[in-house]
Amino acid sequence: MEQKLTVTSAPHVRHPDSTRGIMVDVLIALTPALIFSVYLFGLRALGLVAVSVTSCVLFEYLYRKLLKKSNDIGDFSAAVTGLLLALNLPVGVPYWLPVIGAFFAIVVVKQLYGGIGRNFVNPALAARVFLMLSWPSLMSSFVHPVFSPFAHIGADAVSSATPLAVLKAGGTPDVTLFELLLGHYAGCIGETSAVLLMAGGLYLLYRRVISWQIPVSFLGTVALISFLTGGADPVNAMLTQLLSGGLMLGAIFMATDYTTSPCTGVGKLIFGVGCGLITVFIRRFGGYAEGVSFAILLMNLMVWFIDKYTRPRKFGGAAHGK
Amino acid sequence: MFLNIVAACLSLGLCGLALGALLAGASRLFAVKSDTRIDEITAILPGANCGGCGYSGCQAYAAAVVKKGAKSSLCPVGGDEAAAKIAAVMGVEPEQTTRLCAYVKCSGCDSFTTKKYIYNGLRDCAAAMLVGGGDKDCAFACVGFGNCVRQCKFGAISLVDGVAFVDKVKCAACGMCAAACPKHLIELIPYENKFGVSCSSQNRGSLTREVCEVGCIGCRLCEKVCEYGAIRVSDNLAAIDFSRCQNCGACAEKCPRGIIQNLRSRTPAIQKKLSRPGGTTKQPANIP
Amino acid sequence: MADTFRGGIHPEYRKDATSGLSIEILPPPARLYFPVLQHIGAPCEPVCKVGDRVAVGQCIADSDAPVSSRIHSSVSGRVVSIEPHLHPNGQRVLTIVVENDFEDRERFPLPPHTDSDPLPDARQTIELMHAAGIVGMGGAGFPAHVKLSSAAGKVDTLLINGAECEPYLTSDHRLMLEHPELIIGGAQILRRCLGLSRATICVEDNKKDAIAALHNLVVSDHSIQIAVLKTKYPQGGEKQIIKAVTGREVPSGKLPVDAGCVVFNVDSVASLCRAWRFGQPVVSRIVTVAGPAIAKPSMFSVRIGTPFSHVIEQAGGFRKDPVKVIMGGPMMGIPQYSLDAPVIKTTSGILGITRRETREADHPSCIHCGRCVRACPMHLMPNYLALYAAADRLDECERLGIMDCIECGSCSYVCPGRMHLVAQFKVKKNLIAERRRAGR
Amino acid sequence: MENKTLERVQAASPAEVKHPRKRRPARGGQTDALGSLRALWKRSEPLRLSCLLGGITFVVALLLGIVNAVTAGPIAQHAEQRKQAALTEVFPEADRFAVVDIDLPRSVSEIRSVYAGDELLGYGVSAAANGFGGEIEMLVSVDAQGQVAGVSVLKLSETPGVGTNAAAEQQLALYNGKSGTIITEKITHNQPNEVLAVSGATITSKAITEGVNAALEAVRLAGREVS
Amino acid sequence: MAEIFMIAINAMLIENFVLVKFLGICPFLGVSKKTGTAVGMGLAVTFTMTLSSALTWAVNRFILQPFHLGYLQTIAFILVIAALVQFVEMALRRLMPALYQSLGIYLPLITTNCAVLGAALLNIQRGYNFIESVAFGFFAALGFLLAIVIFSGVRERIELCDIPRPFQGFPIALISAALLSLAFFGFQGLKINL
Amino acid sequence: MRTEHTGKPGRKPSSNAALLRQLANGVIYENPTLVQLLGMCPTLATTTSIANGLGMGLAATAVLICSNIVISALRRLIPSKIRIAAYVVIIAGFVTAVDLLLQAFLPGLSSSLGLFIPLIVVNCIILARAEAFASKNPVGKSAVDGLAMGLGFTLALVVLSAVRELLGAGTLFGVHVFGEGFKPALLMGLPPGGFLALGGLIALVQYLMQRKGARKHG
Ligand SMILES: Cc1cc2nc3c(=O)[nH]c(=O)nc-3n(C[C@H](O)[C@H](O)[C@H](O)COP(=O)(O)O)c2cc1C
Ligand SMILES: Cc1cc2nc3c(=O)[nH]c(=O)nc-3n(C[C@H](O)[C@H](O)[C@H](O)COP(=O)(O)O)c2cc1C
Ligand SMILES: Cc1cc2nc3c(=O)[nH]c(=O)nc-3n(C[C@H](O)[C@H](O)[C@H](O)COP(=O)(O)O)c2cc1C
Ligand SMILES: Cc1cc2nc3c(=O)[nH]c(=O)nc-3n(C[C@H](O)[C@H](O)[C@H](O)CO)c2cc1C
Ligand code: SF4
Ligand code: SF4
Ligand code: SF4
Ligand code: SF4
Ligand code: FES
Repeated sequence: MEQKLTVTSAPHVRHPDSTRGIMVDVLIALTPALIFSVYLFGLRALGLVAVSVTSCVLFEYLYRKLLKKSNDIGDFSAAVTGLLLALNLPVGVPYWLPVIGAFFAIVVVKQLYGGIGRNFVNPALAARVFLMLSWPSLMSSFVHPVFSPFAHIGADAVSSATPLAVLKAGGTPDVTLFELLLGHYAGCIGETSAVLLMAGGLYLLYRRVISWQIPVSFLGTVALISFLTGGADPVNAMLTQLLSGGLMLGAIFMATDYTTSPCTGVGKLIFGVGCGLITVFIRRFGGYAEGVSFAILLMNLMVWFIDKYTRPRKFGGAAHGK
Repeated sequence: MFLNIVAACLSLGLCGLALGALLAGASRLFAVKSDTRIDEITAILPGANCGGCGYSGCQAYAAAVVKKGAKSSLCPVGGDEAAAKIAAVMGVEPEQTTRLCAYVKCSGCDSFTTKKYIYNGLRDCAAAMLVGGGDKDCAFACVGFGNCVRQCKFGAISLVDGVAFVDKVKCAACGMCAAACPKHLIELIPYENKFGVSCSSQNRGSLTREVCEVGCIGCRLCEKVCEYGAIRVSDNLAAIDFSRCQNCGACAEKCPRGIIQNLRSRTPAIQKKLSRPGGTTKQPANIP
Repeated sequence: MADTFRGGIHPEYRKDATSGLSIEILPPPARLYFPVLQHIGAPCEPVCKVGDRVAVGQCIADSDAPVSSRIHSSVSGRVVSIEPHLHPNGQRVLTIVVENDFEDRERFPLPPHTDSDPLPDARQTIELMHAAGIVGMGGAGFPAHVKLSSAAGKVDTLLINGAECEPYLTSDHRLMLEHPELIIGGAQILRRCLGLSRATICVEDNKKDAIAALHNLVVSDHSIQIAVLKTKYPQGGEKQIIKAVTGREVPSGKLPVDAGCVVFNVDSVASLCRAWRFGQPVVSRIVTVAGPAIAKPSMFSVRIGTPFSHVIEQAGGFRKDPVKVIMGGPMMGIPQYSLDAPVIKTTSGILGITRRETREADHPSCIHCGRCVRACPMHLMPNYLALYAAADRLDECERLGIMDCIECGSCSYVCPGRMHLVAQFKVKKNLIAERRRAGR
Repeated sequence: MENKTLERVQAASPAEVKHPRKRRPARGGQTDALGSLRALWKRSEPLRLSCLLGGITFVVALLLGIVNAVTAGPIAQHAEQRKQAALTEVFPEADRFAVVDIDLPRSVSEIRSVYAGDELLGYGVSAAANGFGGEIEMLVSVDAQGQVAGVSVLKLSETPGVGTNAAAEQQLALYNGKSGTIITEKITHNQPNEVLAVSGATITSKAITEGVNAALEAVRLAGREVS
Repeated sequence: MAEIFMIAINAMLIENFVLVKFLGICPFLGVSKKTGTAVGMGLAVTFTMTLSSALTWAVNRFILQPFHLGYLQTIAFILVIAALVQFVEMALRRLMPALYQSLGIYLPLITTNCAVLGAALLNIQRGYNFIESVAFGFFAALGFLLAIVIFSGVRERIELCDIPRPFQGFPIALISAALLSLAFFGFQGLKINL
Repeated sequence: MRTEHTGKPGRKPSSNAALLRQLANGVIYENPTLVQLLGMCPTLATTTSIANGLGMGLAATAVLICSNIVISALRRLIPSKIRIAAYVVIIAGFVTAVDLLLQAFLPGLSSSLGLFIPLIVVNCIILARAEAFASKNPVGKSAVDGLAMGLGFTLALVVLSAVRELLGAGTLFGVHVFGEGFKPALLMGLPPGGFLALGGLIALVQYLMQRKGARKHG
């Protein structure tokens, strides 16, 4: 025993799960959707993801370096943010767009508040909305799937309306439910394939990275309301709503972001239902065809109160004691 | 046009008249007496809400002065000036205060002490003390995780090489650091005083020598050399009686460990450290 | 269905290394160290002088304070010094050092009894515990006679805690397996003393053999009941075990007595039985020596006062460099920086842990995952507590129930951000307690 | 906090101290009525306060009245000019505008008839509708046959680069010649009264159409009135 | 009814006074550090804004309009509001000291709050009738309440965060407000066709 | 409200140095927008373009100077109980006058500033200066204070609007400064952009002040 012993307060052993492990799991869960998007939209999708992830990690590193703070880029949370940001962009956007988004997400939304775990809105989504409000035309020009990784997406790409935009305009999307499920339609890079996103979600559930409450209550609320207001063919209306737009990506990967969602079970249910209600509300009445981002951002703002008012009853405490 | 102007004047003037009457009436009807002295004193106080006065904040202290007759001189930040103003508001004689400043009674920098274990826990002095009393071999040493630093609202205290260090000039003598130190290493001493014993070790000299290059070994040389009887050694530790100390500096000169420091200069330990090439990245703020 | 409480965690138990080993009697070393503080409460005053000859079981330190516990020599020999020495808590504490003469002369303070003797009454039991220096062997070390006298007449449930939920530790397990009669004997004494018709021995369902051993002895005895609890940490916590067995919750800020319950550890109960039968005070205890750094994990019956270095040597020394040496379990045990500290009455284990298990992070940070909230057996929100604690917002901490924290470490264990949650709570609890004392 | 201090200081000083000049002894020759008024002034705070506030407001109102007298003309002229400019662009030969006094549909604020001499050329309708970023104000010119003759947007707070495209000249020109109730579609159905929405700015497009439709409605009402 | 509903949605969400229209920013930033005070401020604003909407509508309808004194709108309204606020303050202080303790301290701040005057002016600009004016005042104030309460939650949370020194205080509050405003943009272009 | 450094009684306002100091104070050290954080609404709402910001700033400056003068002149006449009401009336009078004049002679600016001209009435800066300065100081000093604070406000507005116009529209004073390829971030012209830009600007000011403070000590 040459070396000095280490001393810290109890407990002296820890669960194997670490922040880095959890983040890596999220990255793994998103991989199928990412690969599919390359098939759907070409290598440009991969390029945008690479730019986004690299700039997120770089901005995080530089910020912490500049402010002489401990550097934890090894925890991969910036990479998750970068990946999700890229998956939320249309494939036709220029390469500088994700760089600006990454700056906003990492520096303004996350690090100014002290870094991981301290931000109060979802960095990737805030950045997405930032980009959407700043460059609306870039952020709302979607291209038709090309079904080949090597297709060139340039200015001449066939532009196409997303199913939700068609719905919003009072039309009927010309994609079948099966195509919606598979993801054969125009949309953001990572949002189209509902089935692969759900597979990723199951993986996260299995790994206990996320819990069921938020996705189930979020999707359930959207499903229920669109069923009830679905008119002649409620099942079709419900499935169309569920499978199109950013709903799956949002409900499984973004509403579940730990930092910006409640940490109690009941709180998570409330959060999910709130997200669902606002999503439907905006999709139906709002100026935007899709409301998932705003719904999640708005509910992010409520997390403090949700956690406060769903605080568990203390062991041995009075009912609903504070 | 002319009529319009007349209408404007009349209608608005009448409105003003009516509202003035309303307000005047209301102010009479709803008159409430309140002691404005509290507001005045609050305005005098510096508003740092540091708690140095012993009340929960400036306003609470102001209320205490007015309602409970608390002393006018309790605010360490505002000092004499504030005390005089408060006394004026209260119509009493101002009390004299002596300016104090905080003083850390430990010089056991990382470079001068040995460690008994690797501490890898919460960066908090009290937490570090809970397991084995801190990682330095000297049981009396500054733990060096800066609980005091976090409490100081005036940015007067910083960690230099593992020991807290007070910038006398910035220190407002609020005493928050002293209250925060779980080792009770910080004391408020008269600002004008130049010498203090920068050690708290009550260990036997031999043990102190073993674990610290600079700690007080209780040799009593200072006690002997002091003409004013201002310095006493008990429990293996020298202590200065500031009411007697004349700032002659004889003790500081005599101390073989250099632990009685001229507070106007950097501590010798730190000076040594600073003089080493590339010794430290962070210098303590200078002292006039 | 095994009983349990809500919350809690399932750490890697790793009890197999020692749960199959029978208890070995460890030969005492040449010098033994008896700190005057081996319990919660006031330290004792030495009642011997340097140079005195002492015998096994002879009282060497005592105190008049209401909450304190006597200390007895565990070997015969000569007092060689009384001076501060390293205590397992990391401080230097006044310690009586006895040089062993290896004669093992005995001088027990109490008379032995046989089965035919009538069991002691309440007063006698309390005195017996006092004289034998019995403290809570479950880890806390609260003087048992004090607990018993405060419970007498106020409780309707007596629980004997054999949960032993901490990973690695198997001392209580082996005790139940090898000496069930001592536990049942002690339980009967306590039951009678408290005037109850029943005592319940509570064991986690991962100790099937111990349950069987106890069962075998109590088949026809309806006054002793065995409760099988779900294996989960901290099932052995007083409040959790009461909840699991009786469904009652000890009210916030109150003691088990307020829920009509009293809980004793199996080892404490066995010590009581030993004191009654043989007149023997607490001079040794069962210690699990385990952990990945230990060459030969062992179960020892160790004389109180034996330095850790001696115990570890007897267990084959270290297999690899330990990162940490812990007295007690890995969840609540006390870290050691030197092996000079001696075994005291509450030393249930000595563990050598390597980096693989400690899994500490350089920059802990909370990602608000909520796992700690799910884990907390007291249903607190450790993540929010930590936020407020870091900002020194003591009032908010108090409102969120920091004083109810039992410092079980479940939250820190599950935290993927590897936050030092419990350390933070301990510090703030001390500050709040100090503030409350000052306020009153 | 400062004002509180001030308040105290002022409240503490009695009125007499504050206005020592006013404390002239009542001269002989002054009537009793005046003396008692002064006494009242001194005694009654409400009176003092309300007179002061009333006085201040009176003076301010007076001054404003004068400013208004100066500015009213140019302001009215500007407003008129803007509307007329748009109208004269559509009806270059117009020389007379008259406000038609009818019950207007909700989104229409004014309708005026445009004459060249005695010939009714058409109408100018001020209409408004809610777009993406707030109210869009427009002036719709309608010829005597009830067809749109020109649409000009006066105030617009739509997203630049998106919504503003829907208010671009060539888009507005699409309304010319349409009548009845115009519909906005995203996909053309080749109807005569149809205007294709600007892609990405459907909401703005629809809002403008709504305004134009309201204007057409107002013209129908006005036409009924006139006839 | 539908009109009122649209006004409510419009005033609270689409044209949220603080986050979209930039009215009443000073109290929004000034008294939102704690949820308790934020609620107090929000209620005080709700009370005054509803009342002042009614009063100023009446002043406009019965004094300014008949005499063609539209240009005196601002001055007349602010006079009414200032007097109203001061009157309410004095009355509360005397009659309901408990309520005053919790609300009264915010009242003086309201005089210099653009939101109240803004609502009064917008009512006239948009030609709302009496009911609509009161509704607009009330719901716009509720929108203020909503925003300030949410914001207070955010600020309670960021108070526990580690903010770089130059950003401490107002800058981080403004940036948080930007994020709030970003989220509220989801309600832009809302159209409810009942 | 902050204590007034320049408002110490007994100092003669006539000397040039004092005047300069008072101006510097208003424009820099006690800048109403960036340091005292008053009058946030117009600051945020009207800074979408430099022209608007400048117009707003100058309009407010005019009102500030006039109202400071009048309130200072009347300071002994107005009893405290109707103080606020009286100040507000005086301020509102000037605001209305400015509003009418703008409408009459600068209709373009007037319509783009919209509601915010009448809202100068409740701009906290003006009432704050009335309370904190004009009501305690002689006319001359109050006028200078009005000018200083007004200029400070204008400066802040111009800087802020320059940032927002540049990023949000790619122009300065309506002139394109970047090439055709530049795609401005429209958000900077929207409310979130206003909050962001102001937050950033105040952070910059705080950073500079902290640096300065540190240098003074160091
Ligand atoms: C997680 C997620 C959230 C989204 N949220 C929104 C949203 O709030 N608003 C929006 O317009 N589009 C959102 N989108 C993008 C939409 O799914 C879709 O691409 C977009 O609405 C196209 O419609 P547009 O033409 O009206 O812009 C989101 C996408 C994802 C993956
Ligand atoms: C988190 C926690 C875990 C505990 N685990 C055990 C245990 O496994 N076995 C045990 O006997 N006591 C355990 N204790 C101690 C008990 O709470 C209780 O103090 C003890 O059973 C009382 O008996 P004693 O006084 O005889 O030790 C634990 C305490 C805490 C706070
Ligand atoms: C930042 C942003 C600003 C927008 N501004 C407008 C606008 O001013 N006017 C408008 O009609 N649509 C605007 N939209 C688009 C609407 O959200 C909606 O997608 C569109 O009106 C649907 O019509 P489309 O099918 O023609 O794309 C904007 C979208 C975004 C993301
Ligand atoms: C399940 C899960 C979901 C996450 N979702 C997001 C996300 O939507 N956006 C994002 O920026 N980061 C996300 N992260 C990464 C990380 O938690 C996030 O950057 C934190 O908000 C940083 O404080 C996610 C992490 C996990 C574990
Ligand atoms: S150094 Fe200590 S006494 Fe001095 S100001 Fe800081 S906290 Fe107060
Ligand atoms: S002086 Fe005290 S509080 Fe400060 S660092 Fe040292 S031990 Fe910690
Ligand atoms: S240590 Fe305290 S807070 Fe953490 S889980 Fe245990 S009881 Fe809960
Ligand atoms: S387990 Fe750790 S990371 Fe998760 S919420 Fe609790 S403290 Fe935060
Ligand atoms: S300027 Fe202060 S509230 Fe608007």
